[in-house]
Amino acid sequence: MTDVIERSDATAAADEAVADIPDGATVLIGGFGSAGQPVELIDALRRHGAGDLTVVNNNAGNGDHGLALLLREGLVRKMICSFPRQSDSWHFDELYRAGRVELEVVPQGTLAERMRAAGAGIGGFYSPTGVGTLLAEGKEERELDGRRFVLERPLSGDYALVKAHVADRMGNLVYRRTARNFGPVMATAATTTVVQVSRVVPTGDLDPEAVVTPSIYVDRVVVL
Amino acid sequence: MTDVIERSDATAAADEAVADIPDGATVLIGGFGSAGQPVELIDALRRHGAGDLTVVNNNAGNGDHGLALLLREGLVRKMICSFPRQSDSWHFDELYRAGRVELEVVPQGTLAERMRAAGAGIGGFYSPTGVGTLLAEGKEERELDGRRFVLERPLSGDYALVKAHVADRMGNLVYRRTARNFGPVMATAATTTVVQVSRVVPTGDLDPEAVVTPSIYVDRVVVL
Amino acid sequence: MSETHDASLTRDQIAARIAADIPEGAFVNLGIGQPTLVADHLDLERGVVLHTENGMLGMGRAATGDEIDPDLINAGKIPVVETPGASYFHHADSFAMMRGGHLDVCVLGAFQVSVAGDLANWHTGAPDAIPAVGGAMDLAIGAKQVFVMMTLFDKQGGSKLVPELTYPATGLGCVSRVYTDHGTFEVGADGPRVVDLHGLTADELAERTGLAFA
Amino acid sequence: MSETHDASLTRDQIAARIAADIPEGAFVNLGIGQPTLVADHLDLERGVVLHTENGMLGMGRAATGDEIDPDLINAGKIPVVETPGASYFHHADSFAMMRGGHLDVCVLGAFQVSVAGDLANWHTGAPDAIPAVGGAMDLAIGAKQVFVMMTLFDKQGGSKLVPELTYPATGLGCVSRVYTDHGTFEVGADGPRVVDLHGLTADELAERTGLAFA
Repeated sequence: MTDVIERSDATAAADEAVADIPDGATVLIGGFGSAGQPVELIDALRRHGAGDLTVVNNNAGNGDHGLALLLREGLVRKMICSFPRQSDSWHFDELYRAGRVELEVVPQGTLAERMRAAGAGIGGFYSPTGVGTLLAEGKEERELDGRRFVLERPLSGDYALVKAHVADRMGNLVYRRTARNFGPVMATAATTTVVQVSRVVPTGDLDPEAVVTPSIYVDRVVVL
Repeated sequence: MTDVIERSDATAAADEAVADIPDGATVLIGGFGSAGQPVELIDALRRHGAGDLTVVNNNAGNGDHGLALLLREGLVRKMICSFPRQSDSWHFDELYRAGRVELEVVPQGTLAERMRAAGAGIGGFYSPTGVGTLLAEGKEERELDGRRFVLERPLSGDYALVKAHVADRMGNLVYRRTARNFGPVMATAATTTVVQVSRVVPTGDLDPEAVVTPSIYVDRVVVL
Repeated sequence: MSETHDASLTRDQIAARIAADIPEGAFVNLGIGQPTLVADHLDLERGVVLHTENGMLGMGRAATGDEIDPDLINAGKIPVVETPGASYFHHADSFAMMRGGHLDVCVLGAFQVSVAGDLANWHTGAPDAIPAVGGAMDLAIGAKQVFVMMTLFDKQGGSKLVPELTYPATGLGCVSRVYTDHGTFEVGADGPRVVDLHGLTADELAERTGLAFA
Repeated sequence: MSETHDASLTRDQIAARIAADIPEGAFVNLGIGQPTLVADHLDLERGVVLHTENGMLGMGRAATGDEIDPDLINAGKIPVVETPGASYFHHADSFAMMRGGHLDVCVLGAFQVSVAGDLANWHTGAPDAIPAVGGAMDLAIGAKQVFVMMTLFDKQGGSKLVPELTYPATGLGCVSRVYTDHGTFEVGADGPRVVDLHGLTADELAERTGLAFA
């Protein structure tokens, strides 16, 4: 069942939505660049102050906001991402060079598919991506029907922080354009999925044919 | 690029849509019971007369129409399905008991996931479904993180015959209610995907957020 | 620990008994056949959401008259209606939901259940039977809790709750509770435990099933 | 078999050269950076459909002014517009489309390409570099044809078309054609073949690259 958190004070609502995330949690954070990044939830997580986090996101923070600040505060023990190095990833870069954050680089499609596997109850899958490269080192390699594959394992989270566009009161979600990106996959792969939306509509107002994330994957919705 | 086949004679249009399916082809046929079953395309395939087919469908024909008639005509060498035995699957039952059709029974979710894997370039995946049962016999079994899994392999088709609701001229598709079922997955898993729809609308008329099968997966659309 | 009631339960009473154990807000799959009777006893207003394997959450009751839409059916291919907040998805997504352990409860029929929670419900083992599994194996291993609804005894009076399966398995160690006309039983690693009995004493139960219950 | 032209090509001319080889109706991914210039030379009216890894088919040109929508960006995080017939999907579906071999053509930049078609474009191998791969490995192995767009020589004059990679690989045997300022080359199992040359004779090519071309 989905809790809908509504308060006149949006900051308090965001704080409530992430208040039970413990130290050491693995947190899947949606977004590709700033599109779909749940900045207000990330800020709430930073205020909450849970540390020793493993964070999964496509990038490793940009500029001086959102995930970049979570990193700067020293709350992240490990980043799992496809593309940490960017022109404005200075907080991550500094921590990484100082040996103060671990990094697991995963090809972007493998990152998405590993989370999809976690959500779908798949124990592992053979991917052709990365075969023969540094990123396949240490992974089981196998030839199937004449093609080389590496074994990839599911990647699940204790929490997912996702930004969607509109939710209904049951927790069904629709997204906006390319802000959809990792959100629907992460929602399936976490024990507890927390979603920030622009608007909550009455149950029945979303077109059942157009729902992208069914309510079963959504634990908390907060309007921010 | 998607061909849109429109003729005043719907039978001729259906015939044209399947005219190049050769003997020995593997044909993925959508539908769960009659919902989403592309009956007119199946009838065209029967008239076309290609034989020695491997057919993938959830069932093995019902009553005296569609897939059941394709079977009765002796055009199917092998059925791959999850649930052949039904109260009205008499044509299949008779052929099977006479040893005139091969049968591969696959758990329904594994059937869907094997086609999804084929469409997604996955070489194989470990599934917990069927572990310790007759349907896991001969399959590689493996323990991962303390749970037992069997290795399942991708299942692709030379052709997919799918029923959708509306297409645009580029081949983007939407479906109707539970008639969606296997269609979107089969469309990704076949070399050539042929889709029957109720209506074709101008490109741009479908909501880009609500497209279920993007045009890249659709080779032919026929209005039936 | 167990209650004993005088009369055995009707099929409808078993369905009501199961419905009472399904928590508010649960996501539930009722398979096909008998277990679908449970729906009649669930208050869908209370927030229980029904899943059907053929690609829908928020399935409602059987459709009647003008409501019947051949594109809107349940896993048993019976026309149903849509409830507010429903959503549709394709088969790979539907079974990902099942296999991924997202459903809270699944209710299935059975030929046999073992005391360890092994389930047999897809194949009688008869050599001339045409095998057909459907979504049974996916449901058996996928839900957080698998409930079985069946009669305790077969037509010959043999117990369907057994020390070990003699029919081909659908899934191993997957059943948590068995609801029957004569009682409700927990099965699994800790062996069988009686939750309640109906029209049968504990002694009669032990004698007719040949099992030792906790 | 090859044509020789007097002058080397500008970056824009290389982009036009690539665009001319993309067939009508093709589904194309242009990666990030330089290859995105190819879009300026594609007639999207002719039915070429652009894919962007972050979940869209039917991507249009860069957005300007009021068109800019932070929720509608390309893989390089630049705001773009939507074309008629566009569709959106999530990341797992987007990369399934790539990994599954559904894209006709993908155009990527490169540090090096080997004569066997191995690609290096994600890592210089410098020990202090922070590794970052993004979607490069998925694109390298996923499209039916992978085109590389690069200068033939690096700033020190060394050939970027090499007998064997010295930089870490992105994918093995995946590149089919290399488009450079000095010529177009086929690579792969049959070794390198010259398609056309620009501002360089065949002899100069052989001398400066140290490679034997068919």
